[in-house]
Amino acid sequence: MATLLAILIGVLYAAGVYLMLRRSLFKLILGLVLLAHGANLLIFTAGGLTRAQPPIIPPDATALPVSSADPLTQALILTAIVIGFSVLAFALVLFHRVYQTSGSDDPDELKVGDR
Amino acid sequence: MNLLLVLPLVIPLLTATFSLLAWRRLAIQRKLAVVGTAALLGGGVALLTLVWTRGIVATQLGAWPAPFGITLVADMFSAIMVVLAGVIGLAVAVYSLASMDEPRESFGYYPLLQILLMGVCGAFLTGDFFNLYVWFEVMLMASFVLLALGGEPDQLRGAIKYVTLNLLASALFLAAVGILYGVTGTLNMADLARKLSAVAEPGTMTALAMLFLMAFGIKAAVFPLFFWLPASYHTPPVAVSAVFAGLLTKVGVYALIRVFTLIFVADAGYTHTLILVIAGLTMVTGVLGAAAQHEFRRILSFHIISQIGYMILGLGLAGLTDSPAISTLALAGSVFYIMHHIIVKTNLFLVSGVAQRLGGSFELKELGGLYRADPGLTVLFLIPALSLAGMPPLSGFFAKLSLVQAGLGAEQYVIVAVALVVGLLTLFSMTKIWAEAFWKAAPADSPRQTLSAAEKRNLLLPIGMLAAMTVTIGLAAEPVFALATRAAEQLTDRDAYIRTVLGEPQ
Amino acid sequence: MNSLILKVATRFMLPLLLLFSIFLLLRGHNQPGGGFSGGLVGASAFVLYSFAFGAPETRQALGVDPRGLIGAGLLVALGSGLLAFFVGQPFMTGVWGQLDVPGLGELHLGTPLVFDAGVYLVVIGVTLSIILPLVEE
Amino acid sequence: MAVGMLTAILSGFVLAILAPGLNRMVRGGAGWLLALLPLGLAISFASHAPLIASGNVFSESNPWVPALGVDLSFRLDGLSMLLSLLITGVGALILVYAGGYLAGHPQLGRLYAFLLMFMGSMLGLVLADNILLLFVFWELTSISSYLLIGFDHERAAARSAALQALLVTAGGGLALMAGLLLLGQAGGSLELSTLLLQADYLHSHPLYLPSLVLILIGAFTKSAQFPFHFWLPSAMEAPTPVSAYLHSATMVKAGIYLLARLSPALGGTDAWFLSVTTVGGVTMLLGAWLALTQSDLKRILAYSTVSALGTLTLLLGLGGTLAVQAAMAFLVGHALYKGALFLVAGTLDHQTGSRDVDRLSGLFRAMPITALAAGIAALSMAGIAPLFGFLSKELSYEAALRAPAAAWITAAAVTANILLAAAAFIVGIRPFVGKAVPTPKPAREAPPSLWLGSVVLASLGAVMGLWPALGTDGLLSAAGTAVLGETVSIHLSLWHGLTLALALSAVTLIGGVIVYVSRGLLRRLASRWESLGQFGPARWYELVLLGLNGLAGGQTRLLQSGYLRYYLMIVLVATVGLAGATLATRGHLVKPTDWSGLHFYDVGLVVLILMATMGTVLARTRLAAIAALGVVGYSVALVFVLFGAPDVAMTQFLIETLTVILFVLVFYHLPETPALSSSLARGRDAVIAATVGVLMTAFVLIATVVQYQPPISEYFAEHGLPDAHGRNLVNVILVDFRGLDTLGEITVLAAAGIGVYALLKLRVGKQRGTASAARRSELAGGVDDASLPIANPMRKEGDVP
Repeated sequence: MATLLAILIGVLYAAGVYLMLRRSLFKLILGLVLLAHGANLLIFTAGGLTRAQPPIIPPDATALPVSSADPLTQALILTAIVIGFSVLAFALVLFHRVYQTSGSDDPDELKVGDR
Repeated sequence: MNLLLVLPLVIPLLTATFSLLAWRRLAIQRKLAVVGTAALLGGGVALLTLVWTRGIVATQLGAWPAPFGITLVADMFSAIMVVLAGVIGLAVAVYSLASMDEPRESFGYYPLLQILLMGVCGAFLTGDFFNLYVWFEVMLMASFVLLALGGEPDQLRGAIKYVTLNLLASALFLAAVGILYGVTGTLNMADLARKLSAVAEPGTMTALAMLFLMAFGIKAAVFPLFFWLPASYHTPPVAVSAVFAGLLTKVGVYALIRVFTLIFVADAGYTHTLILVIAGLTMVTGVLGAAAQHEFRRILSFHIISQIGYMILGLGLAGLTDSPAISTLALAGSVFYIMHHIIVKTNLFLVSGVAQRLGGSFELKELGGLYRADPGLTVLFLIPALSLAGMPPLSGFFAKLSLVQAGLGAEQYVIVAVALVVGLLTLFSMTKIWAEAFWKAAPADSPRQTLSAAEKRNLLLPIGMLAAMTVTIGLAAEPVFALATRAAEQLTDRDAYIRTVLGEPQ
Repeated sequence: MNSLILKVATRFMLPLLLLFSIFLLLRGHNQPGGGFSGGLVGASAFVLYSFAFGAPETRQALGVDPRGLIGAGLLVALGSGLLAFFVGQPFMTGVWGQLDVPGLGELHLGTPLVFDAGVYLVVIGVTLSIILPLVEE
Repeated sequence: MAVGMLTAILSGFVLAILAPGLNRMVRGGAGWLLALLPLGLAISFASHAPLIASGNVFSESNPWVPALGVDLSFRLDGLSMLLSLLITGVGALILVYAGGYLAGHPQLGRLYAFLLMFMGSMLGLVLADNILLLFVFWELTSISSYLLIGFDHERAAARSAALQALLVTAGGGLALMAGLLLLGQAGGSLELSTLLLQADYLHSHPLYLPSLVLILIGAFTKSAQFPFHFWLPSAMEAPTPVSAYLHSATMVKAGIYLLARLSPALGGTDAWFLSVTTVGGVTMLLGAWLALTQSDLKRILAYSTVSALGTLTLLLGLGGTLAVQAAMAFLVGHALYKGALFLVAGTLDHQTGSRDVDRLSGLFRAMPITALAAGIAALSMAGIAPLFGFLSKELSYEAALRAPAAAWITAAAVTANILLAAAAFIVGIRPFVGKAVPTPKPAREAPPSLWLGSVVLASLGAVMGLWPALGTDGLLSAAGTAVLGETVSIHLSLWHGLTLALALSAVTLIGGVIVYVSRGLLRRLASRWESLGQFGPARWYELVLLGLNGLAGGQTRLLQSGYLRYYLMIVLVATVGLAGATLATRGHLVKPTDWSGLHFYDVGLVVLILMATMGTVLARTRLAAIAALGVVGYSVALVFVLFGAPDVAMTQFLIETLTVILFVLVFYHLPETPALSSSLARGRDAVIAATVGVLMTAFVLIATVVQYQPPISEYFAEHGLPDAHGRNLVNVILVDFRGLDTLGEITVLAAAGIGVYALLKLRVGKQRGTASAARRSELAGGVDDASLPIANPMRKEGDVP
């Protein structure tokens, strides 16, 4: 499964990058979201996959059974998800405002002002 | 001791929280901003003193032993950076009192500034890789908002590029951390350093190091990853530009130096050569970019890039010499350069704001006559400008001198030549601003404005303070360089860092 | 979105969802849940409400300013971390106490739970200060 | 020394800071007052001259930045003494002169300040024993020169001349810095007193040649040697006191000083001899020729100064006792007569309104004192006995005659001196004789402040020529000793007998008169060659600047193009290139092996995500894309469910829902936009995207296979319940083990919340309205739901109603 997920992560990154390179702010954001999914899955996969047993200590035990999933990667992903959401929300509204201001979805229209 | 390590995070967060709670009471927010940044500075100085006397200090948050919890570590380098964050925070907070417009103030400017400072300090102090990612995001999010705050079209255009490229950097960073954890099973930097030293064939890890190099390189605005910086830094209000210019890219540089002195050192011949090449290209492209500009803040923005090159030049040199003395000198040069640069560059942005107030524009074409009109501002510009160009006896001279000495010592003559020529071109850019904005007669139709006494105080006080620091760092370069040298010694002594964080190996 | 069904349903859903969110928060330390998911569920209750009744009504139902929630949440979270200093421990060290509740047995209460409550508040505050202005647009 | 050298130097800087204030307080007379400092210093130096002359050397040292080898160590020997006397003595005269020359100028105070700052720097330069300290002062003289040349700052010509001088000298300065550091590295010390003692060792060091070349570049730029000479005539944009002081008597001598100073360590090799004499000789001839082609008094003087500097360089290149003696004598003689002539030129300009030699004539009657000073100085410059200029020229002829390739060098020297003699007549004699012609301002004798300097300098030239034993001999001997590194004694005398040198002097004089008489012819000749100027170094400078601007502009247009997608593309290509190349060449690629344990629903889920991803990419409408994206998000959450991450899954579900809501809220109303990229661009982007994907896949595979150590999370499994009192370890980590992450994370959330709110509500500078109105509504209503029209109030005062 890890291999399959590795390929999936690659596809998510590729799709995200491809969308970011399009001449559309909307697609740019879509791309960012896909990148975020890719990154989350990447941490998840790289940290080691364990099927089924969540990292919750059963009522009758005092320590986590050995077969459980790695709680640390999950905590990291949770943090990354929430941070990603904050960033995404801001980016969405920013792009929205840019659209309102420039009346265009094309990032090429924003090139003035760089030099 | 625990307290001192935590204060640089707690103080800004507390200030930000109270400012949030005092959302509609601007008078309180303003006072809080000054008091909070002053306290941050005080805390930073106390921390620096502690590290100076006691060596590297660390605290395990939540009392969980490293590497399991999160460790905050302060060596001289981090402590110096925290102090600088305090200095810049305070200067910009005071400057904002007179320069920030009320709408922005009423929409969270002050709490965001504090959050930015918190993120910056967190990045300097953390000893944990994922935590570093979090602080990067804190800093980044605050900077996104500050950059776009006000929603002027220019700001929005700049913000899009800034946000997109920085998010790409974050995605790279996050992926790299994830992979690193997958491979090593740890996130603590000291633990990573120890585990990676035991790896026999470092090649794969070098490839991973490249991801970090790129992720931090984007934040540090090195060639060819700097585009977001000139696209955005001239768009927000000056106070925001100034704090960005002083601190943000330096966090990237800090991370590069930290990672490539502590963790990825096994393949230095390869990685540090690369860093050296990047340093040279960064210096050259940045300064050429500046030469093509005719707007005050854009010139300054491109110069940031160029000077980032100098900062990582020391890092590159340090890895390419067999002599510990030269390695230390090179890193000390980098640290000293960062100290010098943060103060000088922030100050120049602050000056640009006053020039804009007086002359009504940032365009050099539309400015003029400041030499005649305002001798005080003239001096306050000349000091940081000449320092930036590396003129003795100001801070920039000694910064450049140390790097050049290290470069000659390491027999990297090409990069030394580049550094020197770029220094000349920097001087060229500064004289451009000088000749146009100060010497040239003011254009006939330019609006002449004067400053009220309160504005004068709040605008010129921080500028004067920073200028005084520039002069002091130059004239009293020895004690300041001693700080940098101690920082460099600690950076080269990885074992001390690892021992402090993890304790003695059992 | 002016459907009557939505409005009626929402009126019922709001307290239920809020209760559920607090439940998630409280049990989070031992079962799936916690400040994030709790906060998100709580926020979605109000988001749903705003779809049905519009933003101003929602603000009224909320009773406090969302930004106030953010500030309060940060303060709670930070305060829970700072508490450790008073018992001479490093920042964010958990301080735990036991509470004997008749019928439930011993309850462990500690600053990490308070911290989670801070997270909960921030999440609600932020989500609402993002969504509500957008709903108004 | 009674007064420490450091104190002497610093006093200049301190007075510089005080000067503008002093000038405001003492209207008109500040120059006289300020001159007391350099005068006092000059007297103090002079009082030590006998000791120096008898072979003593003073030194003092204080640490400054020992970590970088920069120390405040100073050394006063014959050479430093000679220059210190020039700097302070001429400095005093110049301050007085400046007060008269720019009387009533609004920025006279700043001129004083810059002049004093320069004086301090120059003094430091010649007294420094530490070569980096020397460099510090070297740069400071460049900066002062820049500020002084641009004194008349509202004229573009002054600004560009200042910039030209700065770029050339500071550029040379950088070479000098590198050269000095290399020299220090080779010699193992940064103190001159140590370095000068190890000539043989240095000459055989591999770093000798590079450091020599770099140091020479520094010296040549500063002392206006070909091909860097062009900045000096341009620098005549400076007010005349500045030209006289910096660009004739002192600063341009810094390069000469450096050559002299370092000649015991660096001189005496073929490389030194060839490069220094050649450059000096060419400069000498070129300067002398160009001087004659000018009609502006100051430019004539400037080119003749270039020529004189060439002569000095030539002599130092020759080396040996005679040449060094000649150089020292010439250095002093030139400073005296050239300083005087510059001041005369300024006085003429000030009193008549013109400094064009063709428009000045017969002024003797109106300005007798100035005329007298001018005449004496001019005769000294022309090398006529018994003036000091004669002595120094005689010496240089002697030196030339004994040099290797004597014929060439002597011929060159005689030619240059003939031209210079003619130039001296043009400047110092021509304006005062003949018929008086009307000038832009009616000519009147100048006030004392404007003739004092020239009179003092000219008479010094006469006195020292007539009675060299008065102290000149001793001083020059001491200077020569310092330059040669071995004791020499110089005895100047007017009469050496009937020597070849005397004959050459006579030839020079006669030639000079002939050239003077036929100057019109020469000028016509020169004007025909004027077009050659466009191939000269001044043109190179322009071309370099133009090229630089072109390069800068082109590079910036290319890199900072403004197109976000190109930025992204460059960043991505750089990343993939660097990481990919490193991985391929240095790392170990991992083959996908782990296909075990696949369930059909795993595959199904992955295929679902893949299809939804493709759907997101290819969707034709916004809503379709958002829907597809939602599917991706929810299915990713399912992956988390499958692999034991209920908390992550739950959060992902909730966040995904919010994300979709946000997308719909933001984009629902916006019209669809067409796809804009060409198919070529799409193909290119697809390739880039694919390589990024492959790279990430490779890294993940590595991470799944390579495991150096067991992960730290085992610790949490054990300590979660007993020590952290929680069973849900993910939550325990979030709020306890790694609570700081979470604290940072909610801070990010908070910032995002404020940010979104501000973005939607705050529009500075968009709509017109009043800020106070906006603030009132904000205060009164206390609610955020009213969309606030907010203008852009630049000032915050007065907006509270």
